[in-house]
Amino acid sequence: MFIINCPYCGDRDQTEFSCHGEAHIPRPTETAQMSDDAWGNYVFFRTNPKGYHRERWLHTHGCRRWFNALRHTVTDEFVTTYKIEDPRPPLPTESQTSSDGRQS
Amino acid sequence: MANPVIATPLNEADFSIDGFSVAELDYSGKINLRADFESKHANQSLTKLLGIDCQLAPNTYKTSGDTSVFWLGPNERLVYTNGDVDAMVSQWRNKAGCAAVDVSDYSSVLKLSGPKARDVIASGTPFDIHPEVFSVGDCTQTRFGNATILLSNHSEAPEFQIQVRWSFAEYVFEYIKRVARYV
Amino acid sequence: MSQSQRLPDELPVGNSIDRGAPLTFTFDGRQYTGYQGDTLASALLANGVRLLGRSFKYHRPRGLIAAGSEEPNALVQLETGAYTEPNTRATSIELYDGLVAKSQNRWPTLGFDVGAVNSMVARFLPAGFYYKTFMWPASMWMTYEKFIRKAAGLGVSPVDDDPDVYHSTYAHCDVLVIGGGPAGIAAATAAANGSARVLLVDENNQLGGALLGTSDNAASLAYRDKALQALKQNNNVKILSRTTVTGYYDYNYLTAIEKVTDHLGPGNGGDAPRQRFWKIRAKQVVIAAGSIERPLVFADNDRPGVMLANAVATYINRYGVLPGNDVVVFTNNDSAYQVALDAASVGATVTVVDTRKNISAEFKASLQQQSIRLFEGHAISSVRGAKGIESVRIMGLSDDGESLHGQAWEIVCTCVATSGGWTPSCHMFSQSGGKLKYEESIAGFIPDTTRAKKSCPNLSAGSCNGVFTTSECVEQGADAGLKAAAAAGKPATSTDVAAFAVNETAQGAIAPLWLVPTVHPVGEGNSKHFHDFQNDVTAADIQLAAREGFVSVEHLKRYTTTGMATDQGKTSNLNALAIMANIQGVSIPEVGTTTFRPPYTPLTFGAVGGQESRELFIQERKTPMHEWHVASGAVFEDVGDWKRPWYFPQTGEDMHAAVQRETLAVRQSVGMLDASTLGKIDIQGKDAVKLLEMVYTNNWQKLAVGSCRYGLMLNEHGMIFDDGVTTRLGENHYHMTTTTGGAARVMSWLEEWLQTEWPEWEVYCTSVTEQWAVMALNGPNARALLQELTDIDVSNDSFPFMTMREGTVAGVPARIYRISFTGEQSFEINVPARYGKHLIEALAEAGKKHELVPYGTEAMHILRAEKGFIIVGQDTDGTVTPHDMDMDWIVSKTKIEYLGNRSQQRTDTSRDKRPQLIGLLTEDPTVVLPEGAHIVAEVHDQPPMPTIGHVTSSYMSPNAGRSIALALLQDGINRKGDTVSLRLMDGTVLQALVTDTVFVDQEGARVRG
Amino acid sequence: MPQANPLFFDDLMKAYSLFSLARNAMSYHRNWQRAWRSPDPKSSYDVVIIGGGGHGLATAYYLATQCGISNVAVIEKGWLGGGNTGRNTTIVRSNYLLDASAGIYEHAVKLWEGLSQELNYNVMFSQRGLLHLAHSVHDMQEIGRRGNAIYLNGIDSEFLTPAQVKEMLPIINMNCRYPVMGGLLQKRGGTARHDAVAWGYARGADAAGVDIIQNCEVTGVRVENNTVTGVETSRGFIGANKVGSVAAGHSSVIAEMAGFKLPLECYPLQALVSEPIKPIIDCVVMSNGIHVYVSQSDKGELVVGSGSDAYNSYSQRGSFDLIEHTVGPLCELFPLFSRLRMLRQWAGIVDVTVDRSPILSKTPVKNLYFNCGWGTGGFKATPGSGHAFAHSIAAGEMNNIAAPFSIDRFNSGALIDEGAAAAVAH
Ligand SMILES: Cc1cc2nc3c(=O)[nH]c(=O)nc-3n(C[C@H](O)[C@H](O)[C@H](O)COP(=O)(O)OP(=O)(O)OC[C@H]3O[C@@H](n4cnc5c(N)ncnc54)[C@H](O)[C@@H]3O)c2cc1C
Ligand SMILES: NC(=O)c1ccc[n+]([C@@H]2O[C@H](COP(=O)([O-])OP(=O)(O)OC[C@H]3O[C@@H](n4cnc5c(N)ncnc54)[C@H](O)[C@@H]3O)[C@@H](O)[C@H]2O)c1
Ligand SMILES: Cc1cc2nc3c(=O)[nH]c(=O)nc-3n(C[C@H](O)[C@H](O)[C@H](O)COP(=O)(O)O)c2cc1C
Ligand SMILES: [Zn+2]
Repeated sequence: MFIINCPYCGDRDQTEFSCHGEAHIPRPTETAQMSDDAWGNYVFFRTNPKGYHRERWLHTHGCRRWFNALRHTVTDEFVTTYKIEDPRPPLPTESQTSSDGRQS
Repeated sequence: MANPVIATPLNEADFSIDGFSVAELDYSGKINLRADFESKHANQSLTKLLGIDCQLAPNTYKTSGDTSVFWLGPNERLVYTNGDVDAMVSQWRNKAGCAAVDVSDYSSVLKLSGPKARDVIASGTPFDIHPEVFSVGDCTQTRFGNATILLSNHSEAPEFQIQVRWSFAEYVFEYIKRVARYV
Repeated sequence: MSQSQRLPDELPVGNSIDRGAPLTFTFDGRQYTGYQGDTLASALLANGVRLLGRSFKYHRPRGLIAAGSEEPNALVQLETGAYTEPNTRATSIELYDGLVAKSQNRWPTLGFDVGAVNSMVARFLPAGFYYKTFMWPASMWMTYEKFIRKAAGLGVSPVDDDPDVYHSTYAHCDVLVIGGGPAGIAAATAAANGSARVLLVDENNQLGGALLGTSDNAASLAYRDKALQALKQNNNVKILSRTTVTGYYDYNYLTAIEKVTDHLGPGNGGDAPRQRFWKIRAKQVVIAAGSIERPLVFADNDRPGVMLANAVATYINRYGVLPGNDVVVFTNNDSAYQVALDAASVGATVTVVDTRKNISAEFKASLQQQSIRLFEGHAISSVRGAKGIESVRIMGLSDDGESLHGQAWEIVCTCVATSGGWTPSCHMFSQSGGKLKYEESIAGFIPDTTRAKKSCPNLSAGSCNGVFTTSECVEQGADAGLKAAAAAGKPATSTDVAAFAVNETAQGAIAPLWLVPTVHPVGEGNSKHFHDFQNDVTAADIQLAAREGFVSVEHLKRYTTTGMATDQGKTSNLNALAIMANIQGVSIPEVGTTTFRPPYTPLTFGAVGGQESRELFIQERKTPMHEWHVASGAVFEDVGDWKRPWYFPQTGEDMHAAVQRETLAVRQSVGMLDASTLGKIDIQGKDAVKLLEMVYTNNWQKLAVGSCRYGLMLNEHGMIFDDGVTTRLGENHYHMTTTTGGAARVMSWLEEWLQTEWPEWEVYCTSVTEQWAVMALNGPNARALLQELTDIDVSNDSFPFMTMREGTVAGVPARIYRISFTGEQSFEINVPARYGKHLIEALAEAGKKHELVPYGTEAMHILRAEKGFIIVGQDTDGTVTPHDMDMDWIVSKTKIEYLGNRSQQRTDTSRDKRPQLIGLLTEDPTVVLPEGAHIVAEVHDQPPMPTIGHVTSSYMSPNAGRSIALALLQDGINRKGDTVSLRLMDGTVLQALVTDTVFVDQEGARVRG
Repeated sequence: MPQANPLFFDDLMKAYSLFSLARNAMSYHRNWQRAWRSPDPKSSYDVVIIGGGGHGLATAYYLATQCGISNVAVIEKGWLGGGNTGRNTTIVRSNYLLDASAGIYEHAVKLWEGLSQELNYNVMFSQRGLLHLAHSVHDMQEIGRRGNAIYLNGIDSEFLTPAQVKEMLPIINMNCRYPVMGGLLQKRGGTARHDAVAWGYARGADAAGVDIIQNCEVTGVRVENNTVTGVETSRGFIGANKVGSVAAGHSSVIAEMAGFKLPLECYPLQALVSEPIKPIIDCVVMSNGIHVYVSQSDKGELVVGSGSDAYNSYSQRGSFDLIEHTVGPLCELFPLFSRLRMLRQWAGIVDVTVDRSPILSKTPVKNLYFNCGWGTGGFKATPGSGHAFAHSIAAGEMNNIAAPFSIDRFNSGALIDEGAAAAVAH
């Protein structure tokens, strides 16, 4: 059960939030020109990384703001959360990663 | 024609038990406000209208007279007022870049008091309401059981208010009654 | 019955019992007495009852092994009827007057158990035997399985609903201390010295931990009392006893279960809940969970009377019960020496058998003083006694521990107290994501603090961290308490923790002996070496697993089921790993451990649910008119969480009759439907229309203020996911409606796009679903009725179809939308919810002379189907496009971008002959097609039959005067006029004509009239 | 049925039977053979299968026994069966709505029906019946449609009235929050012993010549000229003419090694068991309305599951609120379980596609095939999936059972949307 830092409200219990998947997938603008493959790629294909993941969360039971998070999908630990308009934070360097890189 | 009767979701029900009581408050006007509160212009017009500075710290509320303003989000406030909601809403709505919606009927407001109030609330919400982190003048939206609520701290006595949407009011009230017996 | 094993009052033992408060209880139908403060286990033992149960597989007689929650054997069926509870550990049941317990897994009686034949054929039932047999003939498996299932299981489930109530709650603290032994008390005391909020939790009914079971502990208990007294006076501290921390999850979220009234006996808790479930968020955790003694694995070590050494001490010191008058202490470490002394001091004849040689002179002297015989370098080679131990045979043990030699001694005994060393309780640390390391000096795993998980800050202290003297435990506890408080940002200035004085012998230098040899090679002969008592797993099973290649520790566990019983291997896991390590010739850490998972001890389901049961399970959402519906006899339908009137039967009417009447009335006079549950969203801002353009398939630029328009929403897959009418209230102001079920989804959909994709747009969405109570008036008399109540001119000219007007209705402010889901003249009256009740009462009153009829969702469904209006989620299923719904008219040809647009052009989505919505008229107009019935390409006698479509909506339509249906049919739009066949599961074949989807008022005159 | 499959178990003592059990008992079980060897990897194989779960092992088994390709290695990073195969709630059924799904799941159930004998390993396939409950008009419409579709696909399917539901499940609370309005029963559905499935296939594959290599992680996929040539592993490079990835929760990781993305994401899916009790529930019960499913294992535990956590994770642990939202419904539907106790909870990593249907497909890389996306419900498909995948790999073309499940469907739009259409998982 995570504690998630809402950039507006601060640390809150996970059950106040919902996760909305991978972040930073802008909607293409000229969709008519796109191939089926390119469009399919936008709608369905995801990086699904085993490691750091940038993802979108919603403070559902709170301020109802969407924001982004950088989280490690093996340790489930959040590196940081940031507002939608904020630039992507860099990935932590090796030395900062959690000691628990356990295999699943 | 009979005079229209104002109903609240719980018909102003109340319940008391040793060390705790809960009651639904009377109907009051409520306005949801949207604006860029960081902008001086928007904030000034609102301050004039309400007599309260709407630039609130996150998750706090302010009261002046019978008007209160609650922080709901960076660009969202909730106003409790006994004034003319229709007039206020239309006045506000015409200001560029702002939105105002009458939400007076959207929810029920419960007042919880008594020494057991904290334990009652803790039974349903994962949010820490210890006075050290949630003091008088603080408010927050959070979860109570399955319901989203607006919780505010009104007195060290203690006294809290829970605002909950109409259709969840009975659920929350029954929930409170049940746990009041267990804590 | 006398309590034959209860020690006399004069002895300084029994610190937990109150001899002045005798209690009566029943086990297997016999009455016994015990004392307040006893556990069921101690009370039975006091009465000389040693046989408490039968084992899972072989039905071997079993007695107590332990005195705490690690007990694997003594599971009983507690209480009867609705209060019954299977698999309850006798060691964790506090005795109360009138307690009733029964042994389990035996038939007909505990003493004579037919299942014990399994023991005789045990040789044919090695680990995993069921994978190798019961395969022939194949058809017999289900019969074999019945018997296997019957034989398995342990206790029986209650068959009545649980009469008890439960409470669950959240808690927050700076420092959570798990375990109230010396380390935990010291940690809490230290942490609480500043301003930290401290929560101290222990599963026992009193704090003290291992101290409670030690002899001569008055001084330490006095010290404990003083410490607790101080803690209790501190407002920042909360102490929970009878509370077990069951789970340790991410970000220091821990769960615990408190037994609030269990110890009072069934029905005696008053208003209080039976158990309370705690969901704790701690900034820092101090784990002071103690350690668990391991049994030595020797031949037939499961005989009733063979116990853990510290359990023997606990029964003596804490409960004043002597488990046996003749005690053999069998150990490979120092800690059991004190047990020997304790037993001797209360009058037992004691023999110590130590696998080690060169016992210190000091120990020897203290044994001699009590006339305790000592066998150095010896081991138990076999035992006698079936339902209870009668004697043990001991022999010399070779230096490598692999074989026995020399003279065999037979020692008469009724109790064997065994100690194979101590296993630190690392469950919580492991659950938190921490890794363990093997510590040779104690022969056990301890927390590797360098490999803790960042998001779960914790410290281990005391014997769970591998230190076994009380003073070290206290020292570590105090240190951890200080550190935790500081890390939580509430540093404590000083500690006020002095060491406890206790009479103890720590484990000392242990000589690990994981498997005690016998004269036969282990696994041969008739004796069995158990490590997992409850699941009946023996050393031979591990050998077999190794032989067959199940060498990974996880395979070992699953193949033999070791560690999978209700005790989760608390006493057995390390022994099993070590035996496997020996077989493979690798070190214990190379074998590794299995995963520790919650809960630490089994967790009552009811408690997890807490108060959120019955009426509080899932909210019943009700509209402002709900009371009126109830008073009017409505039958309700669950739509999502909402309660909606389904139909309003009049006296003598069944559902069909009521619905037909309501449906007719709407088209003949006027009906009213509570439509308050529809989602409503207020949209404002200068870019509002941009949003509508993106989320709907049609055009919104030209919608006039005061006008309404229907829209369809697609997801990015191009599939319909919601629909509704949106009205332009002002220049930049819209009122959107959604389906009842889609309300939250649509709101979130709009917000997500706005906030993440188009944050620069100025659009504000506010849910107003509950702000408005909505009554839909439908039917030819609607206008006349409404006009009576409103100041708005509702004539067709001044208030045309698809527009909105504001005014009053029945004296209250209202917005009226002239939109229709029935194809009738229709007005949807929205009033602030506080007037909902008033409105419906006023309408009902005024409606009398207009033959107003309330109708429910079922009639509404028929009415809209008569007009071919779709219901998203019924006629669509997330795989249909607007074109599939024959709704090309609502898809803009001019708009370039809107959500889901591009998906329409994909090869499969744009192909022809997809399933498309059509009407179906059965050959026989009285036959109503079952919803879900399929249209087949060809009719055969027997399936398979390829299908080409299915019925989505189907009703008897009183207005069409016949049955009608909507269906999805491949290439349906081109097939109107064809006759198709539907094949039902009972063999019936029905013919139906493919038609247009509008069955009533094709021209659409009524709705505009 | 033959006593044992003579193809692999020439020696009667190696074959499992009552006879061999008795014979071995006489020698204190000293003579049992390893269930499978533990060979060192060869430098190359005709086919390398990545992933020693049920599906991977079944694929190897059928390649060796039916497709004439026994020069096969199964590469498993941990212990075989330790993925979702070893942590699922063991529900087997084939009552799926759509034709393509019915095709593959029913293919599997038919294989299940003879699997113990085929493998000479008792996988305890228990056709005790599987009951879907309907709690609303909408649920009734859903089972109405699905029940008919299944029936017309030639698969057994029965509707139950509320009275029949109650008769079958006397302990159920018909009047729960959303009262039970009916049920859909597949009598041939049920459960199987999860571990035995992995072990049985492993033993069978091994006997047919397949090398099962445990504790060997695939760390790279070697591709030359857009054609796969083998895999890098923690034990060195292993060459292969063809590679089949059957890595479930780790499929995206393997795909990334080969340079492409998959239309799926991984979530934790949790399950829990109660303490064992005597038989109390004799069929598998699934309720979408109340959100829980439960069956009782042969050992006596209630095996309980519900929905998956909604965030990407490879952690094999989920969040506790899911457990609350599983146990609450369990007690709502079966109030008598309230006093029973939860013994253990755990999680797996499920690979979920948008349409909730699996992927059996060629990939952008030649001779590299993927079998994944089984998400929350692939245990039941193990034999059918392995069988179809083996034949497809051998032929170099997806066979007609597998063909609809190609990755291309996410570009063309030809989804097999069980999720949207039937919303029933597991
Ligand atoms: C809690 C839970 C309940 C479920 N309940 C059901 C149910 O009731 N009914 C049902 O039908 N299905 C159910 N499922 C789904 C089902 O378990 C899976 O779909 C199925 O077991 C998948 O089998 P598999 O062989 O494809 O995958 P797995 O068994 O997961 O095997 C994949 C293997 O690949 C290995 N691997 C991964 N990466 C590498 C690498 N780089 N190198 C080498 N090896 C690698 C993994 O270690 C793993 O052993 C459930 C799943 C879970 C988690
Ligand atoms: N003689 C020896 O070799 C030896 C070996 C081990 C321990 N000991 C003695 O035992 C004592 C150890 O002190 P300590 O404080 O470390 O441990 P402890 O065993 O005294 O106390 C631990 C407490 O934690 C409780 N507990 C464990 N898990 C729990 C959970 N999940 N939830 C709630 N409560 C839980 C236990 O019921 C117990 O009361 C010392 O006195 C030490 O000398 C002696
Ligand atoms: C069908 C099924 C039944 C299980 N029964 C038990 C059981 O009786 N006792 C037990 O301790 N674990 C049981 N487990 C859980 C396993 O111990 C284990 O938690 C699971 O396989 C996941 O592995 P992990 O916890 O090692 O990660 C069962 C698992 C499954 C899939
Ligand atoms: Zn927030």
